[in-house]
Amino acid sequence: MEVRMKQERLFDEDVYTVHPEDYRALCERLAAEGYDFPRAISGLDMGYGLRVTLQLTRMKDLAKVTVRTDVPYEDPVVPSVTDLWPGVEWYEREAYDMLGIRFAGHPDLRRILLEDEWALHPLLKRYDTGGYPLPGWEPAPWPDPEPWTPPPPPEPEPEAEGEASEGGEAS
Amino acid sequence: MSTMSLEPVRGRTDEMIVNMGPQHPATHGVLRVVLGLEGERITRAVPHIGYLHRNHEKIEEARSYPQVIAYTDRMDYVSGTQNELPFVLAVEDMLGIEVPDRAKKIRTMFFELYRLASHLVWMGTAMLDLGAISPFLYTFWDREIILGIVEKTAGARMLPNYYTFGGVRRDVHPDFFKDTADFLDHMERRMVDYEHLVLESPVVHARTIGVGVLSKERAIARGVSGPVLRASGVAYDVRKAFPYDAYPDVEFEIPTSPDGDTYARFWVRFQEMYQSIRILRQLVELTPKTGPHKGKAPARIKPPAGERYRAVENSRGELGVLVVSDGTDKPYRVKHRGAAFSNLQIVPDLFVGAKFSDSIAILSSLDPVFGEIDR
Amino acid sequence: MNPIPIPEDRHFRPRLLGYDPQKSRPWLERLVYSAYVFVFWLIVIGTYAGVPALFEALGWNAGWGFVLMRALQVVLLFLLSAVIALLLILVLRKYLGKVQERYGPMHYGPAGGIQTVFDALKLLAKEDFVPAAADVLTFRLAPAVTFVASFAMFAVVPFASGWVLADTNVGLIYLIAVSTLSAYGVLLGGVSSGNKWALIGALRAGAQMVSYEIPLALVFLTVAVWAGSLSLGRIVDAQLGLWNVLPLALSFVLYVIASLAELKHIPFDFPEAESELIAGYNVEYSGMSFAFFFLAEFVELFLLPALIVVFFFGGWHGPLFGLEPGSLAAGALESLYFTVKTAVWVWIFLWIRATLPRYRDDQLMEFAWKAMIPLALFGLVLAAYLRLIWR
Amino acid sequence: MGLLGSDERPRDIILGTLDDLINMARSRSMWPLTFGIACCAIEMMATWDPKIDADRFGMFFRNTPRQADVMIVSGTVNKKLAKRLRRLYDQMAEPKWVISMGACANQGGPFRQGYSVVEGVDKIVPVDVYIPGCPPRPEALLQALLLLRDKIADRELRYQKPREIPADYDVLAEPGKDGRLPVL
Repeated sequence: MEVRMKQERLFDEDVYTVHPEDYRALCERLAAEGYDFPRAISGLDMGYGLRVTLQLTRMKDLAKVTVRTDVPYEDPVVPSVTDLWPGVEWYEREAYDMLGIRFAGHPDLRRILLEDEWALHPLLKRYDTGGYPLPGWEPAPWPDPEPWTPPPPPEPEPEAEGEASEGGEAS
Repeated sequence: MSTMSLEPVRGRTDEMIVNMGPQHPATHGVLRVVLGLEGERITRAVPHIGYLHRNHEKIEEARSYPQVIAYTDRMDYVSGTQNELPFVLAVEDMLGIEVPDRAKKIRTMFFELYRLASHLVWMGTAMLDLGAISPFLYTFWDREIILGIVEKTAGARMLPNYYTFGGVRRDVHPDFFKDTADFLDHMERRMVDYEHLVLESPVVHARTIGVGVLSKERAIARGVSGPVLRASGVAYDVRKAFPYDAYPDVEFEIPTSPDGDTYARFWVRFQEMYQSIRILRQLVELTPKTGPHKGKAPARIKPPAGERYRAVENSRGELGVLVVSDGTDKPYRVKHRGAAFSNLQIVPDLFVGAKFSDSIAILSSLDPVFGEIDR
Repeated sequence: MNPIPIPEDRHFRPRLLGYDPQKSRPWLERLVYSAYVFVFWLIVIGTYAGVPALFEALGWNAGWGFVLMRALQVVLLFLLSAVIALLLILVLRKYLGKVQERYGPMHYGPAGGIQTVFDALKLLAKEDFVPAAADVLTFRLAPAVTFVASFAMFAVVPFASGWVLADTNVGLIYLIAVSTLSAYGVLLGGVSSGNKWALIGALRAGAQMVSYEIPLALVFLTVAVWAGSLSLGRIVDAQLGLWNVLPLALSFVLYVIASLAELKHIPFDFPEAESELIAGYNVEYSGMSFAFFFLAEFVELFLLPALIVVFFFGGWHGPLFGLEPGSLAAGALESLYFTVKTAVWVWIFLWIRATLPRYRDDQLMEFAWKAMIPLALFGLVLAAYLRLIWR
Repeated sequence: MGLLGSDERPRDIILGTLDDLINMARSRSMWPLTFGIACCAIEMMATWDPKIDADRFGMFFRNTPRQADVMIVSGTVNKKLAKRLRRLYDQMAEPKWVISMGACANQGGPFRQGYSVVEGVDKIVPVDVYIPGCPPRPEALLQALLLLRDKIADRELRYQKPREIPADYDVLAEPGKDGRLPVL
């Protein structure tokens, strides 16, 4: 299946930015490619919407990959990948707890850190640290979609090399 | 489904729902596990966390970069400076700060000292969970020595807030290397006693061998890392896989065990302590006694917009941090990847089918720390 | 507020890692413990020699006078059990401190000598709590049952020749009956608390007792076969030439293991299992009710080693240095021998407690049914055979 | 706490002496509850290690609240935990005391501005002794325990009750609900 995505190289990992509709397809492809170790799923409030960042490692050759997808505030639904990597189960629950991102297909999506009765998703930028709504906060307009590039053929990555020098390039 | 919330099953009288924690002596803090017990056998287990949720990630968004370091300290509070390192490394990467060689080595020494301290606390509390009182006191006495060494240099015992961007906050105390060498001599003698008390004890064998077996594939798929993963036979260690600081300069091995049971997790932690002693011995020799302890860092830390994930191998596994910067002096988002958080996910897998007493041994072999799990 | 008294050798000095935990006034500690043991000894002498002598002098040694004498002796024995508990708790804490490279109680009283008195006073004045879910009558009764069952074992334990409340010829059967009763207290207390942890602890206690009473009873039987009597006094007398520990070595080992389980002592402390069941069967008990469980535990910690001495180590036997047997001086010396032998065994039990982790309960049950009962039976047959060919 | 539940200091010479004796025993046999919360819990354990050894003063941990006298609140109390903490406090048998250990338990500490942190455990339970520090050293906890000992043994101080705590759990409510704004 054709996956529309943008690929870039950031330090020592491949970063794929993908449309939420294709997120699941890309994850299946990565699982088939042997990315077996789920590092984390992070939720992030981008100001215009919510971003889910999935980070994976391949134990065989220690290749690292990051998958990002953006969803709007109104309907933050992302397909769950717990069946591919059971280790993201609590991370998805945490992202739901903190940001309200709903993972379709998650076996047990409920709050993990806060109490079940809470209505607050505290890591949203429209709350201050005390959990109170910021006055006058409005979401930013959704950025212009960049042209999707066709996916490159997957190639085995070399071992991670000296990161300090790569860090130097970025500054 | 074992992960669903636990409701008593209607008409089922042979199952007892027991609530373990948050105040329970063996939950290493404030874990709460709701257990379905059939006699002594666990039929269902649902862990509940969040009793120590301190909104780290939200508060760190409102603090400047140097202030965040003090907050990261309080995550895995047993292993002190280890938590600061991923954040410091990520920001250094984004800013391109060069770290002097000596600073790297000092950082690594503190890192390994705290690994020893953390494993000592683990050993004491694990043996306490198994019912032996004395090892707890022995390990805490040794830990006091480590904290004394740290305190002389950093000024605080547990949460020293010692690392900074480009190195460490201040130069080490003149006695540091001598004290460390003395401590290592002492520790090597003590390790013999600990082996007798823990690894060679027939009671420990009876309680841990073959209990809570975690297969290799399951461990990887569950995102488990650290000693728990290595006890299942996977030689994944961030220190070797993605080396940082002075780890490329020292020789050490990654102990692994193919068994994956509770005893293997005990054994791997023991071998890690030996490796830590070995690393520290090399670093006491290798580290220059004088020289810069800090590289050039900008007075105002303002990383360019972008994001960076860095991970270190702390006492519990891969401790990562994803720093997202928007170009201001405060991080836009700091996401911590807690090793204990991932490791604790396997609690339902390992608990179901085990005896109630086994669950205590299994939990202590996972060594959770709730500052990092709940954040 | 005075500055915190931290002993000199506790300050951090990396070069000085060796230190002596008992450096501070060891003579005082020895004096305090000697004083406790002396009080213990005096009470023993008073109970078994003083009171009968007094009643003899008054001429009250028949009819109601005899009943009164026994009642007075029981009151003195209750005092004795309190002294035992106070002393043993203190010794346990000091000994744990010594094993664990620290001091233990040392600031209240000479060398911490009245620490446990303070503990007892505090428990006396603490709120005695009955949970709403508890069965009040059973909940109140359980500590008393446990304590009385332990205390009743005193009746047949001989401290010296003739120094025993009731040297009945069914002493062993009485012991089996009474020691089983203490399991009832634990069971009732755990079940009536209305707490799930207590319930688990009680069920564990029940299962453990059922498993361990059988090898224990078989060992009793072995000893009875060897001595040819069920009376404890006769059993001790039969060991005049040779202590039972040599011919009955197998039964002796089994008896030590079984009494560890009977005591609910590490490595078999499943009913209490501090790190698993929080406090096990006594999780809902506070104040004096809890103190009675505590008292019963430590009285048993004295009595079961005492029974080891009676059955296998010749009881009160020891060199009398020409003293006339049956006189007061000989009795005092014999009770001292008995106390010293018991103290050695208490120390071994405390040593085990300070060193070992805890087994899992089903492992113990398995061990009891699959190993100990066959071995105990074998020991019984062996003893019978040896007695046939030897005596 | 007076003799046998009364809150008045007995004026009788005999009862007064008995009261002094009982409270002396209470002050010298304080058994803390095994309840570690966060970073301070490690230092709390270190207070019982061979270096400090609070067992010298007759203190050892009891796991069940029924048998404990002192609750050491060792760490950050968040709103989820606070209800359980109050419940544990209610389960403890009288007389009972609370030590607030560390900045978090005193007033929220570095996490004070957070949405889920209770700004001081004294909003939940009455506190007898506060210890500053993040985390306090074991010596500080030992000093707090000795201060509490002196407080219990003191004739006047022991009848000074800590501030009463309202029984409602308003401080535990979720922030921002119903448009409520922070009260500063």
